[in-house]
Amino acid sequence: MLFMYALTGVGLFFIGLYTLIIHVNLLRKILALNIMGCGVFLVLISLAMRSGYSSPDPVPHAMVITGIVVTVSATALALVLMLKVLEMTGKAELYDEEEV
Amino acid sequence: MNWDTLIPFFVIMSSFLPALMIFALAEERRGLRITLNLIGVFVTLALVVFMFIGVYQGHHYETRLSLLPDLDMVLRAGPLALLFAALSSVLWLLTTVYAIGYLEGSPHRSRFFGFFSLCITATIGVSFSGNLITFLIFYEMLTLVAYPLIVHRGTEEARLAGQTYLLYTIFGGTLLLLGTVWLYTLTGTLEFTPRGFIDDVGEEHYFALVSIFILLIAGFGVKAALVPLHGWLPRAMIAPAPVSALLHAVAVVKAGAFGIVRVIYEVFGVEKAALLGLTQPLAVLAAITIIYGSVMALFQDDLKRRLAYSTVSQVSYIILGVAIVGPIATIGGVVHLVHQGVMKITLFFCAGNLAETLGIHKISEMNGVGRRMPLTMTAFTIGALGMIGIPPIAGFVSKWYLGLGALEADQEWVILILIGSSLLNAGYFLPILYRAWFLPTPDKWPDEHDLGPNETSLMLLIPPLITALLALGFGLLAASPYSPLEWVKLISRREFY
Amino acid sequence: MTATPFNLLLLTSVLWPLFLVLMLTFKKFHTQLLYLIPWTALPALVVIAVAPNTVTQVELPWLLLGGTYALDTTGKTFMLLAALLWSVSGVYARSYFNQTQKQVRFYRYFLLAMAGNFILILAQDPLSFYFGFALMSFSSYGLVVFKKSAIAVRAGVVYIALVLLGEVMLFAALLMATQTAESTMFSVIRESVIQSPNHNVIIFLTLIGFGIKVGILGLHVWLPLAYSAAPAPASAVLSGTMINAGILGWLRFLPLGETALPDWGTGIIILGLAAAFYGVGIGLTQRDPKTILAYSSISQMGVITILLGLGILAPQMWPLILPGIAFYALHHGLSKGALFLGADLCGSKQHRDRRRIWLGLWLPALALSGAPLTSGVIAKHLAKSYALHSPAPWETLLPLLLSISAVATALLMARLLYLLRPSAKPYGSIPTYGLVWPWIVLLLIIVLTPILVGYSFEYALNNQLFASLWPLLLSLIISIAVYKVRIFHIIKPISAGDLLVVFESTLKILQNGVKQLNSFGKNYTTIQHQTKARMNVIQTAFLTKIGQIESTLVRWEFAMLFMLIIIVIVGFFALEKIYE
Amino acid sequence: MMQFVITLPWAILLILFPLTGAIISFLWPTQSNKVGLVTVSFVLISVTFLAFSIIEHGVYHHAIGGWGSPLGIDLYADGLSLLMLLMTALVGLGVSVYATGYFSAEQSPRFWPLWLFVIAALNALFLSADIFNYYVTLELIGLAAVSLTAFGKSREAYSAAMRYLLATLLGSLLYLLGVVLLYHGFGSVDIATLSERCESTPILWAALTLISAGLLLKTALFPLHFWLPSAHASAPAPVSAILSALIVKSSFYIFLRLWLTIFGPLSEGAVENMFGLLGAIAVLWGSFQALRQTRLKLLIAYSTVAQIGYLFLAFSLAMSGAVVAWNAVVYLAFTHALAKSAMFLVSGNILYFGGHDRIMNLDRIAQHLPITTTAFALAGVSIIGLPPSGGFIGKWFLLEAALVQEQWGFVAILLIGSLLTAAYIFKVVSHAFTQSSLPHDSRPIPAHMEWAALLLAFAAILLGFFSSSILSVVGIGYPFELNGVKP
Amino acid sequence: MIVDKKKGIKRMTRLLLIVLLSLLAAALGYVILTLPKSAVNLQELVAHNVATSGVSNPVTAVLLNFRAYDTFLEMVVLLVAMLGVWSIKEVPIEPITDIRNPVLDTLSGLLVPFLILFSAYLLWVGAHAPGGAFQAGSVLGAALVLLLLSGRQPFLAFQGLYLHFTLVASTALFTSIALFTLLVTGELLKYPLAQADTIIFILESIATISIGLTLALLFFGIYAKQKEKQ
Repeated sequence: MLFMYALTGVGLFFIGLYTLIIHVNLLRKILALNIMGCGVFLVLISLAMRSGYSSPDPVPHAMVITGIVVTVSATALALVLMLKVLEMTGKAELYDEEEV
Repeated sequence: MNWDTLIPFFVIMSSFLPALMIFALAEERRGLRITLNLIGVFVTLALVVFMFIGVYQGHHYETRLSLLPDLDMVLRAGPLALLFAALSSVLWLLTTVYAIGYLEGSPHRSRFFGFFSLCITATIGVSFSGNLITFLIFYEMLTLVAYPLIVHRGTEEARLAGQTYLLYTIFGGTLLLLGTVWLYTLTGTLEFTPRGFIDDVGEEHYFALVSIFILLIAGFGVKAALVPLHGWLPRAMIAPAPVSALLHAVAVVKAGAFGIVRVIYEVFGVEKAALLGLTQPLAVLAAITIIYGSVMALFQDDLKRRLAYSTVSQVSYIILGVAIVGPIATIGGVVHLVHQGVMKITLFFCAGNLAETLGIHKISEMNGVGRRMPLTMTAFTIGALGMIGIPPIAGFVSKWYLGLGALEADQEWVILILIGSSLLNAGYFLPILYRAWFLPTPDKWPDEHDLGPNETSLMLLIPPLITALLALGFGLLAASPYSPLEWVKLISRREFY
Repeated sequence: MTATPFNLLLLTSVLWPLFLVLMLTFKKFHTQLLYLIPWTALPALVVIAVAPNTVTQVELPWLLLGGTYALDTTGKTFMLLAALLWSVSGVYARSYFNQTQKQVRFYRYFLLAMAGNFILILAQDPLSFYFGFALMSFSSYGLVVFKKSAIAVRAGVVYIALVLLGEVMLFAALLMATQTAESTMFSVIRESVIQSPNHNVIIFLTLIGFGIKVGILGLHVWLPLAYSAAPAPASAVLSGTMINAGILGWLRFLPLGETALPDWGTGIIILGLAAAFYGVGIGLTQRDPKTILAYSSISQMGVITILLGLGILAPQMWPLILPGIAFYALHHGLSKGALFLGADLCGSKQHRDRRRIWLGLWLPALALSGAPLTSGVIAKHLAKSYALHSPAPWETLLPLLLSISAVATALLMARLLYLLRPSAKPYGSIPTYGLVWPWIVLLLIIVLTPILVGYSFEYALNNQLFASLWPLLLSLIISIAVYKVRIFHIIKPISAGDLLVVFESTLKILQNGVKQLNSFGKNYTTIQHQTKARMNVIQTAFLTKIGQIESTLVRWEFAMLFMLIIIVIVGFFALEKIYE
Repeated sequence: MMQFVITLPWAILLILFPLTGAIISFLWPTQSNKVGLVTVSFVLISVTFLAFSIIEHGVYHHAIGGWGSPLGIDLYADGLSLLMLLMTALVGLGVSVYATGYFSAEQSPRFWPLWLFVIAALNALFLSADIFNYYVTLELIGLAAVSLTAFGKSREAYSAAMRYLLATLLGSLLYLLGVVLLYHGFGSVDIATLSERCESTPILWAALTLISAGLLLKTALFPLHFWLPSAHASAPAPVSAILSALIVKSSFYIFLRLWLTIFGPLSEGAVENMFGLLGAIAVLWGSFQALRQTRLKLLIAYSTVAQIGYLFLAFSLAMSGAVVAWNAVVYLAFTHALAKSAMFLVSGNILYFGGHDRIMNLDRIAQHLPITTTAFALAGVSIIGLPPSGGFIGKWFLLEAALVQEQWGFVAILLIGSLLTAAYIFKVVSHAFTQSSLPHDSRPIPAHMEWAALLLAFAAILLGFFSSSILSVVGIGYPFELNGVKP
Repeated sequence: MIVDKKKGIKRMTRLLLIVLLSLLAAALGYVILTLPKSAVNLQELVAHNVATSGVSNPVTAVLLNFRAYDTFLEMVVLLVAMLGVWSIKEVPIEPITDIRNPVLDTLSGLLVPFLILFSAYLLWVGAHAPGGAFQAGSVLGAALVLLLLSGRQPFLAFQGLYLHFTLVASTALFTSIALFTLLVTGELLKYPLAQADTIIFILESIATISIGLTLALLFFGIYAKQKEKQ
């Protein structure tokens, strides 16, 4: 039971990864990254419960908060970039070498 | 403060610093450039002479700089080193004068002279190298700084020639590096020592040693233009005459030959090398190169290409000399380092004169040129006859010692090689002489320039005359003290046997 | 070296011509020099005149690989001959050529050859000898091709080719000899050659190497061409003294008077005999006087070769034979020189001049054919005397053969005189004063030679007369007969340089071979180009291919796939790490 | 006096200076150039003093907030970190000098804050001894790098930046997950503590896998180099220099650290060998690709791919026992940073001057920029590994290691690699000598832009002469003794 | 045809991918399950030191004291992202007037003051209970975003330098504190015990503002772009 959340986190992580790999649309990729992030945070924070005490280990919490902020800023940057790419190429996709 | 530990370093610097300054100069600062150049030359020369005397009196000049944690950069002025250094610096002086005359008014002169001086720095460095890694460093440096000179003309053809050159030399350099490092992993030292430093390498490393030897020889063989590694040399003839003269007659190719001498005598030690059964194949290879080069030369109509193939053939005399295990043959080989140098540079100078004065590049255009440019062609004749090995010109002395050495080492077959190559040399030189001296002059030369009252400008005329005289003198006075021959005998006594 | 005045003189005599050559490079001195140059050989003459009887050696350890020079007895004779001929032809040449330019060019090679000749005569060590020999041989190429006619060029090619051949052979021989002797002194080498394991090779190479100069049978082909092609003064020295350089070479190198080498001896004698007759045989068919003279030289050298063979056959006789050979060489050289110059003087239209010259020509001709009271008879007598003491079967054979060869020579001379008879059409140059008087001098010398060597009439009258006369008479008869029969109009002259045809055909084959090689080379280069092109194609193909691969590699999903694979692999390793 | 100066906390200032500089330059856009230059020079000075203090007093160690690990975060600097800091400072200075000339008046106020933050982050990273802190710095670097890449303002630039961002974010996430596992497995994020506590458990190996994957992705080891060429080639020259020279190294540094301290001691070589293999392939592949390119910047970018391969090659050799290979790692990393930044600056010059970087028509330009051309040639010499240069020293050690271990495959790779390198370098250089006329459109270059490139390249050459002293400094704190880091 | 083939390949890869990923997921899950029930972690250490940290909420203690350095750098990350966005596209700071809808208007009119108040509360409570700068900051950001959406232009009031100052405020403050502590205590970010709580509070409040502002601006940047596209 204790590990349920962690395992869910793992699941999220890999689902996100799958989306990240398969889906062409950049918005989806970005969201996928967010999902993966969530997965990681879930693992991080849920495992903090494994302690003899009533309250969880605070350090992971702090880490998670940091992580969230980082992810948020990264997402923002990613979105702007995506929009720029969309504006330039007409479609929000990574265009590959062969098109160069 | 002991000066003896600094002088070798100074010699290097004495051509290196001028080079840097020259690069910085603007194109039109002709006077200053020449001054710098000559200062460099004379300082180098003076220092070399100084050390010559010093070494003769038993001084010991050595500079050590830490390079790798347990490998130093060593510059040591032994007799052998000085021989090569002296040769290079003297010929450098002449060639500089020549080049100044030759490149009068052509573009990129600062670049040219800068790299030219760098080449000498590298060559001097090669000659003074006290261990294999130092040698390697300067050798590679030479490879690189010679490149701009080869492509100096800037034509597409030149560029391709340069590519070929690099293809060969870089490849050789790589082999060399591999061999060196490998050797280092076995011995833990790379210091050139008389009679070699691989004695304490166990028998189980036989294969490794052989491979190393092959790698090193192949690495040096590229520059020494050992067949089949010679392909770059004829194509490099696209370079301006002074370059062909100094680099492809003396500095570059000799660096290779010099390296082979070092490897055989001061890395492996000639006895050890012979024991490993490595010298005989090398001798055979050298012989093949000698014949091959001469045969190829027969078919060239382009004068410089013919000379280039002749170089291919002649340089292998040196290798043959050291590969025939025996003191006398060694003397013959090593002294040929000098003799071939002066003779071949003479020939290249003359070829340059013809090209520069009359626009003659092909042998078929040389009819009666002897009457138009008697002095140049006299110099040429001396050089050519020397190459054939006619006494009393220097070439004969080398051949004589090679022959004696071969007999001493019970390798009669070498005599046949010598004879054959002499005949072939005659085969491709005498027709030139015949054209030059005995055929009527055409009514108009391909592209004649007026270069002053004499047959050509003095700056172009004097160097070949001097070198021709040297070629003559080295032969005629071979037995006199301070002659190259005697010096080489001293080297052989002190370092080889 | 011991700097006695004589030694200094010795050196000057050698250096003098070289110095003059050097001076010739400066145009402004030409006129003055041209007065000086004809007399270049004089110092040498002086040297001989003042030479002490004790041989002093001049050691020049710094020269080449250490040189030793001396004027020994043998050397003296050769030096005398050389000095005389060089001077005479030197003077002759001065007025032979009309313009200064020609003179300068001629003298340039002339002097160099002279210097070489002197050096090799004085040399006491093989290297110096070799040096002199080379110098002489190569510079006389200039004399051979001087006229630049097609014939001259052809002659030049043949000449230089053979010279080179000789040079390299001698080089090899020298090496081996020196190596065994461990010394560069003729005396030592002569003794120790036998010890060398390959002394046969050495002897062979020496024979051939110098044989080319001497023109032994088979290698004689260049003589007729060269002699007839070269200008008269050149031919004079070529045939007179340079040819003797070969002889001298033999004398210096071969182990004469050391040990008997029967096989070699016999071989050489036979070779000599063959040359002696062959030369005359071909010579008789010729119509060009100079060619005839060349062939006569061949046969004369044959005779000398015979004597040499004797020396090898019977070492004990050598001390006797050596001076004989020397004298023979001297005699032949002088007469041949005179004949060449004389033959050249028959260019005038006036019958009177022609007759004078013609009469003059009789002297050397007679001398050569060994008429009484001439140097010839002495030479022939000496030769015979050796022959008589030679081991069987030669002691019976040789004298006879020698006499026959004398007849043959006489016939050849007759043929020559016939061709140059006053009524024949002019040949050579018009006899001007400057040309004639040196010739006269030479004739005088020829006349005097017998007296100089203390040869007296009564001696001649006593026992030599008939012996020396009958060949002449015989030949006289034959020639008259032949003259009557006019057989010579039937006989076609064999092309000068007879065997050369063979050589040249082989040369042709060689040239074809070279052509083949050349064409092959061309093919080879084309093949190279093709392969290069092919390589380029492959290269570009390869690069584009990897380009395509790369463009897939960098596709996002592929990259991701790779990443996962890496993860799997690493994970796998980890797994086995945990459960090992 | 000197003693006092040395005892100042230079390491911390290394982080605070650039931060302050960044803030100021952001608030004072008009003077951003000056502010930037001053800051960077301060950084260089601090590094120098830090070097002095480390040489004198051994490794530097600072417990932030006085808490100390494992509760707090530690700063730690041994020889290796010092070298990396030095590298950053040197390249940083060169690039900054260059940038003052390169960027337009409206671009530079945006460039400087980001760039200074990057420096701060790099210093922080090299000084840190805490794997979570690594994560933060990595992200910081990553975001800044991506924004800088987007400075290219071209369609290629943006999509390259996008690709780069995705890759780097993914990498960080993988890394973070690994960190998470380590923390929960062993209860600390402090390297030293971990290196004591870690034993071979599934957690450790899972973490190893994830962390390695993430870092390889960020370091662009073949076949994970998909994002690198486009990003490095389409970014503006100074940025490309930063990316190639420093940022790639940062993730490699972490990788190195973690393997040296945590994973290495427990691993048995199989994994390292695989990395070595990938490195070998990278060498060949990158070189071939470089050879293929027709545009200079792409060529240089692919050359980076190959050079990274060398790093991993050396890494695997070193892990399998050939200690000299560590010297190779250090030297290759350092010289590559200098040489490669020089090359990118050169390419910038050429673009700036001639408006294109097509190798075929390079002659037009190279003829007129002797200094720039020299810079490229010198950098090339070092990249090829020709003597005398830092690259040569690196190659030497590498070859020695390979030979000692009789890894003939690697030996072959090394030789072929350097031949290929020579091929593509001289493919460019050879055009410097062919004659050609000046193109119509060319705009003069400020001298300091040319000199910046030249000096960097020259530094790369110069490194060849001081190897023994440099290596002795790097040895401080025994970074390369597995399990050797003891903060 | 080719398209189909491509599709086929795609399907294959997808399949392969799914297999791979699930395999990895399983492995990772297994690994996590191997974790011991009771962990070695820093909890005790934190609990032990929280008293001297200046706050009673352990999370905040970790964030702003024990691992304040991380937080410091993370503020920088936020700022860098901001800069990045700007460097890619400078946001035109002007009121967006086209979308005016009354519902949103009134809602925002009601919500925004409340949100601001709430964020202030979060900030304050963070010292001893869950909450803190980031939470507060995000709420504040939300408020600003709401304003934006409702077409009000909160930044017209202060632009340029002010704006920039506010953006970097937290980072600048952190830096100066860092320097300050370095000078005073000789160690980075070691607060003097007495002032610890105040320092942390100041830090948090400033952080809240700049976080909020930054988040809003990030959104605004993206949003503004979206507007352009339409």
